[in-house]
Parts: sequence; structure tokens; C-alpha cells
Amino acid sequence: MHTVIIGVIGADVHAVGNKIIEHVLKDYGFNVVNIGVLSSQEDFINAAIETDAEAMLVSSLYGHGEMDCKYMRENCEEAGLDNILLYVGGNIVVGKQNFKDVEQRFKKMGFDRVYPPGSDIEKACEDLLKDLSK
Amino acid sequence: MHTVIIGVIGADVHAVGNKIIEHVLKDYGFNVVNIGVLSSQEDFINAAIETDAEAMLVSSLYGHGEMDCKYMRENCEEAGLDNILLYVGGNIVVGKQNFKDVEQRFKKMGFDRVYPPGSDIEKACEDLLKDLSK
Amino acid sequence: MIKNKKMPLDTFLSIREEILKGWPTGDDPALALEESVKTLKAVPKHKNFATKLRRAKEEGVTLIQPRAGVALIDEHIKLLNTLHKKGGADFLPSTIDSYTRQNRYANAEDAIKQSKKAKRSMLNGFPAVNHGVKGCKEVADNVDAPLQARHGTPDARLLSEIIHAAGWTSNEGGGISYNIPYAKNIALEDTLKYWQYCDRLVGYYADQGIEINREPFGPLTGTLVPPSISHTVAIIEAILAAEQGVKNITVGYGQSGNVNQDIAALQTLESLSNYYLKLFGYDDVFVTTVFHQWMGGFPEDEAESMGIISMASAVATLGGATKMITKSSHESQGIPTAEANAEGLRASKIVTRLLKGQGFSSSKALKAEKELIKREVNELIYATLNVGKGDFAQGIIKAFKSGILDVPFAPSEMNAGKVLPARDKEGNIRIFEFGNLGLSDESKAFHKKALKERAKHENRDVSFKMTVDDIYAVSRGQLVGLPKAMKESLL
Amino acid sequence: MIKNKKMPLDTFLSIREEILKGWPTGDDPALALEESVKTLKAVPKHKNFATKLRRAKEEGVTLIQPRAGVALIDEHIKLLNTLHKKGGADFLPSTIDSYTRQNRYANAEDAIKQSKKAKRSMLNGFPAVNHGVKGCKEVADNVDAPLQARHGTPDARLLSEIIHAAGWTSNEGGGISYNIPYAKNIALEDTLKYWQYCDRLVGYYADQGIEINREPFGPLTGTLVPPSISHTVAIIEAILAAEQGVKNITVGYGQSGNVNQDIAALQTLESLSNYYLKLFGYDDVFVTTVFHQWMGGFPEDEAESMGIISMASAVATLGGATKMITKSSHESQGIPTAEANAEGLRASKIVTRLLKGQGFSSSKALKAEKELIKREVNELIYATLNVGKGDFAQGIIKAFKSGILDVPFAPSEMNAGKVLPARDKEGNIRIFEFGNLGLSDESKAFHKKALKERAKHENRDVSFKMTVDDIYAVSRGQLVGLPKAMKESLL
Ligand code: B12
Ligand code: B12
Repeated sequence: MHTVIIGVIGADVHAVGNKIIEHVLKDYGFNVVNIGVLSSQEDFINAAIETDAEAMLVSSLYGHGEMDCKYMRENCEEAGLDNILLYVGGNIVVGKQNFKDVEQRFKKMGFDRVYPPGSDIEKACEDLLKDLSK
Repeated sequence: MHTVIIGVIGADVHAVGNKIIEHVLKDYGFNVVNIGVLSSQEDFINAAIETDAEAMLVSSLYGHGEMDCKYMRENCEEAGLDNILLYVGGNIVVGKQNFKDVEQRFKKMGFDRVYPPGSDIEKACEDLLKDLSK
Repeated sequence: MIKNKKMPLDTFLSIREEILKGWPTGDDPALALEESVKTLKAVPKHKNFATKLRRAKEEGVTLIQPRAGVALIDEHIKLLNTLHKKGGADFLPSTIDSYTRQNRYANAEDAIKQSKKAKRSMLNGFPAVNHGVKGCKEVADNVDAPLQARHGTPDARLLSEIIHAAGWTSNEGGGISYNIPYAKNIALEDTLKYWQYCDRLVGYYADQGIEINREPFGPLTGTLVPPSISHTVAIIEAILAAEQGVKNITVGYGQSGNVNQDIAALQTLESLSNYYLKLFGYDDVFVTTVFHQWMGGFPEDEAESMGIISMASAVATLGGATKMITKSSHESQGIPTAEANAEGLRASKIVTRLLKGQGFSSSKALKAEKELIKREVNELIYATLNVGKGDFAQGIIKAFKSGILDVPFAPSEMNAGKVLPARDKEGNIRIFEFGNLGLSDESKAFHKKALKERAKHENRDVSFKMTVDDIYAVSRGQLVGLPKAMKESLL
Repeated sequence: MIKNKKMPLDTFLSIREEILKGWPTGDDPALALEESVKTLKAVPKHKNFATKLRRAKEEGVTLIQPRAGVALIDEHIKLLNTLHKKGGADFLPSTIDSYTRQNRYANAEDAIKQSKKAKRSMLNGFPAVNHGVKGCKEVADNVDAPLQARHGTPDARLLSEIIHAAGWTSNEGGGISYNIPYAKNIALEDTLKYWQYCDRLVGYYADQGIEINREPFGPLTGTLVPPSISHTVAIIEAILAAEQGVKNITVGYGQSGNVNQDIAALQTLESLSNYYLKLFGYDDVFVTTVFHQWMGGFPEDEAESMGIISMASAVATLGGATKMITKSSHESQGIPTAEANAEGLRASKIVTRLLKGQGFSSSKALKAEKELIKREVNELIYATLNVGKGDFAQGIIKAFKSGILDVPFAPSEMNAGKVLPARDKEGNIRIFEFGNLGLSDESKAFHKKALKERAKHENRDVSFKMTVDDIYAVSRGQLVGLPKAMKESLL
């Protein structure tokens, strides 16, 4: 069973998607560790270390995602999480922006996959299974 | 008292604006000859000759205005209506088009004034008084 | 002398011969009735208008249909597919151009040529007669939803022959509703005959086991028409159609803007149509209703237009309309682009879906408005039947002549044009000048009282000025056209 | 131990001293109460939120307000003026950014700098504390409509001081509504105290003859919250505010999507608030209602979003809300551009104007839903008062702890999170899992029955799966989240 960390980063309190993501991931057979809303990068990293997780699904809905996710890859590596998968999704930037640009920016920041607003979480589960079997 | 011809040109049956135009022009003190909907260029010209009118206010709502108004200036001149004022208004072309372009096209066709969709008819009355006092 | 009597088959067939000579495209083997029956029988169920309406009624949903039509076949097909696939249109239209509506096929031919040259449609609709059965069938074959001709053609006999032979399973219009708002000096006697023919054609197909939908044009001039007047016309046209053998009829109504009046109108339109059809012996007619989103002048602003469209969708759905004709954000400007039209459809559709099945519970106010409409329609129908000495066709001719029936703002000289409507304080459409309208004194008194109340509230007289204010009102963001002084007091 | 008791002036003043030290901008002579009183007294009438609400209520109109806020002052002013002048917003907001909401002013400062560099707002709102009285007053001076802070700040004491001292005449929030949906582990005991302070500040100004509006945040999580739960919170927050001397309160409610339930909710929200305020001795509080356009997930499509917005406007107006918070076509994507926001306003406004004064006549169904809501609110309020041994502040703390009050989908650990809602067949929001919610067995039985009916109709069990379907439903163009099999049968 794969362990994945989910949570909502930063000062973000959007809880609904987070609860549903937990529900769906569990249905898919993942061992889900949900650190909930208002979680810092540190919270994510600590949870991943503690539970030996293989992936983090970072949600950001409220628009500050770009700032909250800065150096997240570097901070993971520093903490010894060398090969952990990093996904991010939600409404990760302020306003309606061209998604290709946004994706680029987050990929540069070291995220493995970036999802546009309202993405199907089932699709992400499939991606996760694929990426984890590599 | 200035006599003006009003009517709706071509195969156009939009009657509401026409009735209101009559009402407002009369309020402004014009002698209004309303030839109504479904009027041909000939109907306009005949009415103008018969009543010795100084202006024609051509309405076209249904989109075929460009075709219906072709050679109207030439036809007026041919009939001896040398200096008659020609105004056109309504929804004079098919679809939402840049009004500046549309105005140009109709001015080239010899119309003195061209009005965009939903124009205030009071405004046209003021224009008319101005133009007629020249 | 025209009567509301089913046209004998041989009469129909002999007129038919003449009709098909009206334009070269009438001379097409596909117009042989054996052929057209085959074509129509081959139309798959989901593309049959009548069948889809039956299903919609069963499921209690409100389906949507735009207006759309351009000069050239390929462009028209592309347009319809955009509306179906990107807009979610349930029913597809082919709005016919205004030359064809006036049977000016030569003008239409010119415009087709000019459109090809100019690479944009110089016509405000699809010239179905010029394109003939072949062209119309090409359209039908290349879209995946039921097709209807929507026009405004006083004499649509050739048009109707062509579209049905091409597999289009619905036709809008009627001898009154495609004359009074759409013509200047064509006799009702003539248009009633023309439309008896169109209906008889549908009746003929019905005898062959083919169900085709017919839709009287409900909104008439779209301009402050009181529901009792448009209902009366719709119901009588339904009766005239039923007499010719039409079995599937959609009666229509254009939004007034007052929610209570609109819902009362929709509900009574359906119940009264069913009632009168049965009363006059047409037992097996399947009736549905169509609600037209605001038919008067639209505001220039696109967002405001979207607001009106969506609000109308709420009313149609709560009122239980089976079909709704949509508008677009371009309405005040001109024929919409495919994209704008599709946007109007999508905004409309989500509202019909969210409100599906919610209904609108009866209240005192609703009951009162329904009673009012019923009483007035009864009065108008009986007055018409009375001057017709028991015959609706004759009744229509005489009622319009004497102003017993009278449609506000109609261009037709057959219409008395005496009736003047205005809104009451709540925005209900009422009447203050009746001419000879066939209403009882009791009914008239109600209207007068309602408008006096408004006038008092606005501190002015009931007059044509008020009507003019009301005509402009919606396009200026109000329902009741207020005098200037009162507008300023609005926050 | 916190009690619902007016804070003595000296306590207030001594806390105030501490609060103003929370960030350098607190040290501003404009924050001296003599100064702020002067500033507030100089606000012209048409820019006073409370006064404009009173006028709107008198005239029976529904006024509109968007959400909006960006990092930098000039940009923010430009944005607000666009919304006012191009959108026709009657009330202006300043949505506060999320760092400020969490009192992370240092983060906000960073983001202001980054925004200046990046030339686009890196913040999701206006950082009012960082901009201080000076910045906030600059905003107030450069717009021509009443201003309100809209946020979600558990501890908004410094924020409230700054905005009021800058002449902003309304503040959104409350000790429950800005905790349970907006925080994770802040004690209710604390947020109630913080908001007693904010209310006491408004009460202080009231004593100086300055009327400031306060607005509990009605929609809570915006996600399938049954009206009885959000009403209870709104009413109790109104009572807590009134105790501190607030005289002008706007209670709020987020659209459910079922028109009957929404109108019942709006009407009972107003009547119950007035009833309970009077019952508990607050006789001179002026109450208005605010309706929030759909607060759950929006569809991606912009036209569909416009449809929802406009439909919501019809409901708000027919239901008699005095204010409506609007959304935009960008809702599902991100904070809207000024243009998109203004479009949402215009679509909303025309609907409120067209339907102005029409009302929604009472029906059996409406009465039944109103009775239901009233009964449930009564049960929840008395259950709360009961565990609080007659004190609402204590009652709230204990009711949330034990789940007697429980808000679906709230992030706060102070919330039991046991209640699970779902829609009944008509789309009304009901409950199937109650946890310890303080409803009577009779009330619960009603909910269970309604949801069983739906489950039967859909041939499945009532379960969390159903709730999830309902959460997604609107964004997918439905109100009731149907199982896949049933979706296909939709025409
Ligand atoms: C009501 C209406 C109808 C009614 C008309 C009833 C009747 N017999 O009068 C009905 C339903 C019958 C109808 C039919 C059709 N209509 Co129509 N109709 C409208 C609508 C909604 C309102 C028109 C109206 O009465 N406005 C109120 C009056 C007071 O304003 P007005 O007509 O604009 O006139 C004022 C000003 O424009 C100005 N003005 C007018 N003429 C002139 C001239 C001068 C010189 C000046 C200074 C000013 C001026 O002053 C007037 C008074 O204030 C408009 C769209 C809109 N505006 O929202 C479409 C519209 C005009 N119709 C349109 C079309 C295409 C048709 C149809 C061809 C097809 C159809 N949709 O069914 C048929 C036409 C049939 C035919 N042969 O003509 C299109 C025209 C498209 C274009 N130009 O690109 C429009 C714009 C709708 C659209 N966007 O598609 N229609
Ligand atoms: C409900 C809601 C709220 C509620 C939240 C209640 C709660 N505590 O949960 C309330 C009213 C409290 C709220 C507050 C705010 N909100 Co809000 N909110 C929404 C809304 C309408 C719906 C969100 C939702 O629940 N959707 C339903 C769930 C199921 O979908 P979801 O959250 O999108 O998550 C799904 C997918 O995105 C995806 N997903 C999510 N994360 C991830 C991660 C990965 C790796 C993957 C693969 C997939 C994935 O899977 C999820 C499950 O399907 C959205 C707009 C919208 N979407 O329509 C705005 C929205 C998210 N909010 C917004 C904002 C700005 C705020 C506020 C800052 C300001 C305000 N408007 O008051 C505050 C934030 C306070 C804070 N500190 O966080 C903005 C964000 C703007 C931006 N990014 O540019 C939005 C987009 C609205 C807008 N257009 O302005 N909000």
C-alpha cells in the first residue's frame, strides 16, 4: 500500500476538496495521511518523514499557492526526501491565468504534476499509480 | 413646418420603432408622413415627391439594410430629389459589426447620417433641425 | 368562403401541383409524396421533433432551442452543429431569411450569390426554398437533433413542402401569427388558407403514420402583448391545425417580465389549449408549451442581456414550459455569432437543469392571475366564435376586422391597432385602450383600475407616453417604464 | 469565563491599547478615538453603509455588492471604481487577503513588495492592516460608495480598528462565522472574545451617534449548509453583536439552489432575527438580510456561471433580500478581473431591477418550508441556550463542543464535523447524519424521510457518496447530484 500525504498549504482554509480527495484516494487503496488545511511546508515534510510517504498531494485553493510552494522541492531534499513525488492542484495562482504558463512555473519549482482548477481527482489517482510504478 | 418621410425599408416588418418615431417627430413639430413597414425605395421616393419632403428617415431593423438601401441616393436624384436629407438607422446590417465601418459604408452610399442600433430618436430630431437650418 | 373544415385530399393535391411550380426547386422527384414519406419515415427517433417533445414532457424537463440561420448550406450546417454541440441546443432551428418569407426567391438568389462573394451572410436567415429539398436534406443529414423551420412567412406552402420532404419534423407559424405581426396588407382569408394547406400537409403525413410538430408563433409582435390576446390566437391556431389533422402542437408565449403573470400564462396556455381542443372535438392532440425569452427590445450591454436570458430560463422552468426559445447577448445589436448564440444557450440550459422539477407552488396571486387570463381568453374565444357564427376561420377574419381581436403594435392593416397596453405597478401587462376588443366590461374595469393605480403612484396620466416608456423600459434596465422624476429616486 | 455581556468601557479601552501595538500601523494619531469619531462623522450619508441599507429597505430594493481586493492601494481604488461605475455596485467591499486574516502581517508585507515588483497582485485581497488608516482612508476618499471589510479573520481587532478609523462603515464577520469555516484550531472562547471587541468598538461609535453596519458571515462553508444551521449561527451572532451595542445588522444566507427553500430561508432569516433580538431585549436593532449567490463550486464555463449568477439574482429579489453578494464568470478559475467582476454585477443588477417589487406570493410549499426552518432554528437556539445555562456565549462554546451545533465541511477542530447533508429530490438541502445536532426526533425524522425518498428514486443508499455527488453537482450543471446511470437518461 502506497502512503501519500495530502493537505492544503499555507493560510488556506478550503476544506471541502481536501475531504473529498481523502475519500477518493482511500477508495483507490492508498494509505492516506491527511494533514488538513492551514498546513505549512514543514507540516507536509514532517508527515512524509514520519510515515515514509511516497508522494505529496498539495492543495492550494486561495490564490497564494505560488508563494506558499516556493522552495518546496529544495526543502524536501534538504529534509532527506529525495525522490518523493510532488503534485499540486486547486486554484494555485491568483486569478484566471493561462494554465500552460502556470504549469511551467510550478514544474520549474520542482513539482512533478500540476493540475488546473476543478481537476478530476480520479485522473490524479491514475497518474499517481502510473508514476509510482515507474 | 418641415415635412419628413419615415418608413421601414425592404421586406422588413419591424413596426414598433416606426410607430414611436412617428410619435416623437410629431412631438417635435415635424409634419410626418409615415409610409410604414415593407416599403420600397420607390415608396419612399414617391411619398417625398408627393409631399415635397425635406428628409427621409429610413429604418431598417432586420439585417438586409445594406442591400435594400443600395443606390438609394442615385435613385432619389434620378427622381429629381436633389438635396433631400437621407438618414438611416436601426439594425442596418447583419450581425454585430464595428459601427465605424458600417457608418462609412452607408455614408459612401450617400446617407447624410447613420445611426447605430437603439439610437435615441430625440438625438436624431436635434440633428434634423440642425441640418435643415443649414 | 373559408371555413374551419378539413381540406379534402383531392383539393389539397391539386393545389399542391400549383404550389410546387412556384420556384424551380419545387420540381424535384424528392417532392413526390411517396418519396417524402420515405424520407420522413427514415428520420431516426431522436431527430424527430414531435417524439422528442413527447419525451421531454414525460420527463418534465424544459428543452432549449435557439434562432439561427445563414445564407449558405455549409455555413448553416456548421452553425447548427456549434449550437448543438457547444451550446447544448436540444432542438435545432433554421430561421428563414426575410426575402423567402415574402416569397421573393429571386432576391434571395441574388443574396446567396452576394454572400458567396462577400464571404459573409448577406441574408438574415436560411433561404430554404432556394436551396430546395436537396439542400435542406443535406442540413438534416448533417446535424444530430430535430430540425424546425422558423420564419414568419404568410404564404409558406412551398417552404413547408420542401422542408418536410427534406425530413424536417417541425414547422412554426399559422394563418394569424404569421400574418398580423409579419405582413402589411395580406388578407387573413388568404393566410388562413395558406396555413390550412401547411397543416393539411402535416395531416397527410400523420395519416401515413408520421408525426410532425406544428408551432403557432406565440409572441406575435413581442411587444407588450397581454397574455389573453396571444393565448386566444395560439389556441385558435391550434384548433385550425388540429382540424387539418395535426396531432402534435406546441403553443407559445413570450415572456412578459412579471414572474407571476408569466407562470400563470404558461400554465393557462397549456390547460386552456387542451380544454378547447377537447371541447371542439380534437381528442388526440398532444400539446406542449414553448416559452420565448424576452421578445422586446434588449439592452445594449451583453452582461445585462445574459441576466435577462438566464432569468427568463428560471421562469420557463418553474412554469413548466416544455421548450424555450433562447436569445443571446448580441440581441440588441444584430444576429448573433455562433459563439454568442451558444453562450446564450449554455446560460439558459444550466438554469433549466438546476431548477428542473422544482415547480412553482400555487399561491393566491397565481390563482388570481390564472383566473383572469382564463376569463379573458374565454371571452375572446367566444366573441370570435360568435362573429364567425360558429366557425373559427370566419370568426378570425371578422374579429380582426372589427377589432374584437387586436394585437398591439402589429404592422398589418388587417389589425385594428386600437389596443394600447401598459404595465401595472407590479409589471403585469394590462390594457388601457381597448378599441373594440372582445372583453367584458368587468374585465376591462380590472385593467383600468390596475393602470390607474400605477398612474397615481407615478403621479401622471395613463397615456401612450406610458406605453412608450414601457417599450423602452427593459432595454434600459427596468420593467415598468418610470417617468424621469421617479428614475432618479431609484437607489 | 466569557459571557454574553457588554464589555465595560474601561476593559475595552485597556485591551485597545494592547491591540494597537500589534503592528506599526496601529501607532497612528488617526486611531485616537476623538480622531476616528471625527473621521466617521465626516463620512457623507450616501457613503454610510448603515444609512444606505436603511434606505434600501424602505424602498424595497435589492442592492448588490461584489467581492474584490488587491494588494496595492492605487490598484485597489481603480478596481473599486470600476466595480462601482462600470458594474453598478451599490456597496463596495474590500476583501482582505489571507495572510492578514491569519494576522501574518509580515507575510503580507513581503507580498506587497513582491506585488510591486511583479506588477500583479500576489495577494488574494487588500492587506488593510499593513496599509494602515492612511491607506484605508485613501481608499475611502477615492470611491463614492459605502465601504465594508470582508474577510474571514478570527482575530480582526486591529483590522477593525483601522478600517473604522478610516471611515469604512461596515465590517463582516463574527466569533463563530469567522472561526468555524476559517480556522483550524482557534478556540471559540477566543474568537468570541475577539468579536465582542469588534462589536464593542461599533457600540462605542454608536454611543457617539455614528451608525456602523455589522454583518455576520451567513454562508459559513458555503457547502450544503442547511438553512436552520446557518440561521442559528447568524441569529446568535446578531444577538452577541447587539449586546455590545451594535444597532445595524445584516444577517446572511447562501443560496441553496432550491427556489422555495431559498425564499423560505430569506424570509425566516429576517423574521426570526427580529423575533429573537426583541425576545432577548434588543429592541432597537435594525435588521436587513444579505443573499449570497451560489457559494459552492462553480462550473468552469463562463456562460453557465452567468446563468447561475442571474438566476440567483432572481431568487434574492423575489425573496426580498436587501443586499446580494455577487459572483462572476471567473468564479471556478480564480479571483476575477475587474471586467469579469463588473459583468457579474451588471447581469445581477438588471435582474434585481426587473423583478423589483414583484415579491413571491405565499404558497403551501413555502409555508411548509418556513415552518420547518422556524421549528429547527427554535430547537437549535434553545438547545444552545440550554447548554449555555442561559448564556449564548457559553452556549456556543458548549454546543459546538458537543456537536449540538455542527457545520458541514468546516475545517475547524472546534466543530464536531459529524453532520452530513444531502439534497432531497427537489434539491432542498437536508441532513442524513446528525451526529449530536440539537434537533428534535420529529425534525430528524422529516429529513430522513425526504432523503430516503430520493434514495429510492435513485435506487441507491443514502450515503457520503450522495453528498459528494451533490457537492460536485452544480459545477456539473445539476442541482441534485445524480448517479451516473440516471444522468444518461437526462435528455
Ligand atoms: C420585437 C422584434 C421583432 C418582432 C417585430 C414585431 C413587429 N412587427 O414590429 C418580431 C418577433 C415579429 C420580429 C421578427 C423578426 N426579427 Co426581430 N426583433 C425584435 C427586437 C427584439 C426588438 C425590436 C423593437 O421593437 N425594439 C423597440 C423599438 C422601439 O426600437 P427599434 O426597433 O430599435 O427602433 C428604435 C431605434 O433603433 C431608432 N431607429 C430605428 N430606425 C431608425 C431610423 C433612423 C433614421 C433613426 C435616427 C433612428 C432609428 O429609433 C427607434 C425608436 O426608438 C429586435 C432586437 C432588439 N432591438 O432587442 C429584433 C431584431 C431587430 N429582429 C431581428 C430579426 C433577424 C428578425 C427576423 C428576420 C427573424 C426572427 N428573429 O424571427 C424577423 C423579421 C421579419 C421581417 N420580415 O422583418 C434582428 C435583426 C438582425 C440584424 N440586423 O442583424 C434583431 C436585431 C434581433 C437579433 N439580434 O437577431 N422581430
Ligand atoms: C466554498 C469556497 C469557499 C468557502 C470555503 C469553506 C471551507 N472552509 O472549505 C469559504 C466561503 C469559507 C471561502 C473562503 C475564501 N475563499 Co473561497 N471558494 C470557495 C469555492 C466557491 C468552492 C471551493 C470548493 O469547495 N469546491 C468544491 C471542491 C470539491 O473542489 P475544489 O476545492 O476545487 O477541489 C477539487 C479540485 O480542485 C481538485 N484538487 C484540489 N486540490 C488538489 C490537489 C491535487 C494535487 C490534485 C490532483 C487535485 C486537487 O480536487 C478536489 C476534489 O475534487 C471556490 C470557487 C469555485 N471552485 O467555484 C472559491 C475560491 C477557491 N475561493 C477563493 C478565495 C479568494 C477565498 C478567500 C480568500 C476570499 C473570499 N472569497 O472570501 C477566502 C479564503 C480564506 C482562506 N484563508 O483560505 C478564490 C481563490 C482565488 C484564486 N485562486 O485566484 C476562489 C477560486 C473563488 C474566486 N474565483 O475568487 N471559499
